[in-house]
Amino acid sequence: MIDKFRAKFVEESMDNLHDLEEALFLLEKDMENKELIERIFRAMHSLKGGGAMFGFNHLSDFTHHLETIFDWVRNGKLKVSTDLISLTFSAIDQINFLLKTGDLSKEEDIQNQKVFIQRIQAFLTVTNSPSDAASVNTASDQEAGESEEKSYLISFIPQKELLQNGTNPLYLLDDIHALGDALSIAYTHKVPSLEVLDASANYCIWQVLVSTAESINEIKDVFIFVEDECELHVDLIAETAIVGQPEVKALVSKALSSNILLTPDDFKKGQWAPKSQQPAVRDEKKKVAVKEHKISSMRVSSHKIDELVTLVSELVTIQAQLSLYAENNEDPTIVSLTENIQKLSRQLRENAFDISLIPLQSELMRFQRLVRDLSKDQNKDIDFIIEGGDLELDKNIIENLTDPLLHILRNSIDHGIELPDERIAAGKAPKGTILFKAFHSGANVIIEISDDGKGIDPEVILQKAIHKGLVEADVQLDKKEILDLLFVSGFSTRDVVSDVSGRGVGMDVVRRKIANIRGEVTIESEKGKGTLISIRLPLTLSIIDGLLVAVGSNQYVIPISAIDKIYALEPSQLKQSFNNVVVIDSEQYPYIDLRKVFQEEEKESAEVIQMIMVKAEDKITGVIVDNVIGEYQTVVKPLGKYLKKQEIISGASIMGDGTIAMVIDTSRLLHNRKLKK
Amino acid sequence: MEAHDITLLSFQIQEDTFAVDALQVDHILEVPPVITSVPNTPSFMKGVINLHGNIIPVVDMRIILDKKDITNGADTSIIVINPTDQQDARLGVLVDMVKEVIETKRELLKETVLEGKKGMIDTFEGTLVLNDEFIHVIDLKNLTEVVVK
Amino acid sequence: MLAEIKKQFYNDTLRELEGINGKLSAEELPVNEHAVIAEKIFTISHQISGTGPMLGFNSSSVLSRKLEKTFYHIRSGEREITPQLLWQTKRAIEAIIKAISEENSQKEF
Amino acid sequence: MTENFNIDYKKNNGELAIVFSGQLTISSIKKMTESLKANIDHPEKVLISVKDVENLDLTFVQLIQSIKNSGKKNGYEVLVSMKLPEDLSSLLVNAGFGNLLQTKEAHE
Repeated sequence: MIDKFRAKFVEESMDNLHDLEEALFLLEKDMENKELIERIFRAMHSLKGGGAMFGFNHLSDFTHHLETIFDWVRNGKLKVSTDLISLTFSAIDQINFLLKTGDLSKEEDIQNQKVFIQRIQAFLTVTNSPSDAASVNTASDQEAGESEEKSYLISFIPQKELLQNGTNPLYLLDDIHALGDALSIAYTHKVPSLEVLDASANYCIWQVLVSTAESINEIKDVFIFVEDECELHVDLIAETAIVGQPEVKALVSKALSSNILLTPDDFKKGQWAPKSQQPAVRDEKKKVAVKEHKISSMRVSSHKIDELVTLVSELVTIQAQLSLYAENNEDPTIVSLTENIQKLSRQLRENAFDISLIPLQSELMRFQRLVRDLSKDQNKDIDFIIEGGDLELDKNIIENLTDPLLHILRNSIDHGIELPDERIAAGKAPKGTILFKAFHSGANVIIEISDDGKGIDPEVILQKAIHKGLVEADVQLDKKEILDLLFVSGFSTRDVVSDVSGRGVGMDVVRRKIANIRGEVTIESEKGKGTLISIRLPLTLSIIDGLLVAVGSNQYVIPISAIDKIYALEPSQLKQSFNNVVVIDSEQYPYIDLRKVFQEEEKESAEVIQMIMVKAEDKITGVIVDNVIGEYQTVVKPLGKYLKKQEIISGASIMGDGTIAMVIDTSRLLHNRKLKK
Repeated sequence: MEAHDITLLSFQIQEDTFAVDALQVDHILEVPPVITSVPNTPSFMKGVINLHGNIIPVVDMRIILDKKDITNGADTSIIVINPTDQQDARLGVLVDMVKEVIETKRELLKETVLEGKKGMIDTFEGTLVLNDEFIHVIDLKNLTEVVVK
Repeated sequence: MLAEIKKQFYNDTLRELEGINGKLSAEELPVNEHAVIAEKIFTISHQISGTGPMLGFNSSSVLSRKLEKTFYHIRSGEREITPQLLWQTKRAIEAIIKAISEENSQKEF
Repeated sequence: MTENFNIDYKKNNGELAIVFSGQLTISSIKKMTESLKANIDHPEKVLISVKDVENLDLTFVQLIQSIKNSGKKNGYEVLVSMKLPEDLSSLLVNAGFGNLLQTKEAHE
């Protein structure tokens, strides 16, 4: 049971961390923003509290120190600095670690945390002169108490029946005074004369001014058991403690003598908090928005969504079987029913896939974080612009996309954007720009990462490739082909693998990972001007429009998105070909015979040869199949872990009649062919 | 309830009897008319089948155990095992005949001493002697490792 | 017979209420006890508002209905326990104790 | 049944002195009200003093206020002096009835 709560706590805290990071980013741009500071303080506060409650003692201890820091900040004892923001960023990493690990057991971890806490504490001492460091704490606490106080006007208008059933309103008013400095105004003008007095009825109305650090809810809770018997308003009237100030006293006595209740507006003109109304109103609105948000969306485990998508996929498969049966039986009732089911299942499918889409936004924070940290480390000044962050993608795609994207960004910062001096010397603005852009393009999503850095010199790449023996010294390559060499396994533009982008992953891995999610990467670059890396992705992984073809005794699906054209060739055209290159419409195309790739027996002379022109990595290659059966929209199923090594096949589809067709990964197919050559 | 009770599913491969942990068996299937072959795979990988909309690879246990003269008969079956309880870890194992479910105790398993080569299988969990018959209990972890290799 | 049941109800309820009141009087109730006490308060207030009117405890049942409602929301997670809420709960329970005692003695006369 | 509150009336030249003590709460407020209705009979001045109080609640505060309001209506002055234990007087101040206590200071 408690484990369940713990898990929930961790999950929610992870969300909070996300929020926290966002707030930090914003704070970095606007270091005086009180609202953000408060948000960060609150986040630390709830991590501390929750941590203690759910047995994350080290987390609780750790966040306690951060909470103190931000308590100082919000009370003006400490100024937000870049250092402080950096420290907090790394603290977020530590919190993340603590949430994942729970309490630390390794001596090393415990030591690390100790050191970290000392770093945090250093902030509290460095900024204050050492002589009064000891007294600072208590003094600041006191001041903190005062400055975080806000003032409220409580209007408590009970019904006559209030006093029945044992309620004693005097206690409630007394309880308000326990929250902070308070001043009660009792309006007794409604008490009738003795002759008509109903002695056990309530005739009084109260207004209470209170300056307290407690929340509005805490105040409302005082009246929780009388809420049915009264009208209650609690309004924020000032961001500071105002009870006791002469202006307030004047207002109160005026109200008492006139028997006219005070309104929040009466306090607007006060000198104590000229701007207090604005934030208060905004706060309320925000709360409302949050509440609405809670109702309009809910958290569902990704497991359940996977399950839903699987079930829907199965339904689509079964529905295809049904359609086949209906076609064969020619029963009009069944045919029309089948059509309806087909319509419904298509809608259901679209719906289910829509649910499994999540906005790219969820990962962007990590990117921002990376750009920020790296540019700081390398003394580079970079403007990171994100466009289209609200674009939605299949969650499996997003999961697999993060690492490659991080790597590309690292490259941009590490190798692309120059130091400010270099940029000025090159006639550019000292501040570099990295643009992250995501947008739809047909059934695909395109993500582009471009920078205005120094670009890639094709000559350097070529020399490097020759040096490494990746290409022949006398090879003739155009610029595009040279840039493509970056994706060849084992290529790196720097001899010393930097700490930054050289974390074991090169562009070859990027391309492979993107290919795993049926995406494609291309690179363009202009020396001295910048680099553009473009990633083309399918919208979803689990369904594709495919061309069903036969090779040997098996059926295969080739994704339509990869197909350029289909040709029916005379066998003689192939006979004239040389080195697996065929000439069609006076263009030369390399080609692959799937029979050979799949080690099927040589086919006896066919009358026509079906050649499917497949494009991958901007090249077109012919693929020879036995037969083209037709277009199908199919659900792609994984082959499971035992067939992982089967690179050319990316999955399988179940056809309407229950048979299985294998889905060909065209970019792998072409890639493998290149290697063999 | 005693902790050492085990349940085994025994099956026949030619003259030998083997068994697997019954708790890791998902289904027992007749051999479907078509097992879709997957190109460029080892000979023991018979292909994939469609089990309730999921793709399950099927291996021929007889080839893995290096048997000769393999024929499919009316009793040939596929035992679908799921050693890790994950969807993508299910594996169909083609055997000559499924025999019975045996309730026994782990203590009764003896160290397997097999004369001659047993194909690609390196280790067995043990051997149970039941009515003068040797039942070799297959180590599914080892089996899946062989298949992934 | 009814008097007997009433007496039983009064004694049980009072003991229960005073037990809770004692807990709530503690300087600060540990957070991990919140769920337990919330459950207790809900149960007892549910009992009073359900059985009370039948046995003539009218005033106390009105009060306990408020507690019941509030703690129903707390149990279902719609409302949080705050120190102030516990404090007002204590006030309410004291009022119930007072009311139920008065109602009990009234009937004896 | 003995009452747990006490009200004393003393008339002196149209000046009515009323002394309250004991349990001045809702449970006996009706009886107090009846008693007052019967005993306040066109006085020129009413002096209320409250002392030896065991307990006091809003109903009593309202009762005092009601006498004051009656006075306004019927043309007699009402002066109140209260001698309360500290917890009760702070309760009254916190509930906004400090004026009832202040009258006492002004008066004495």
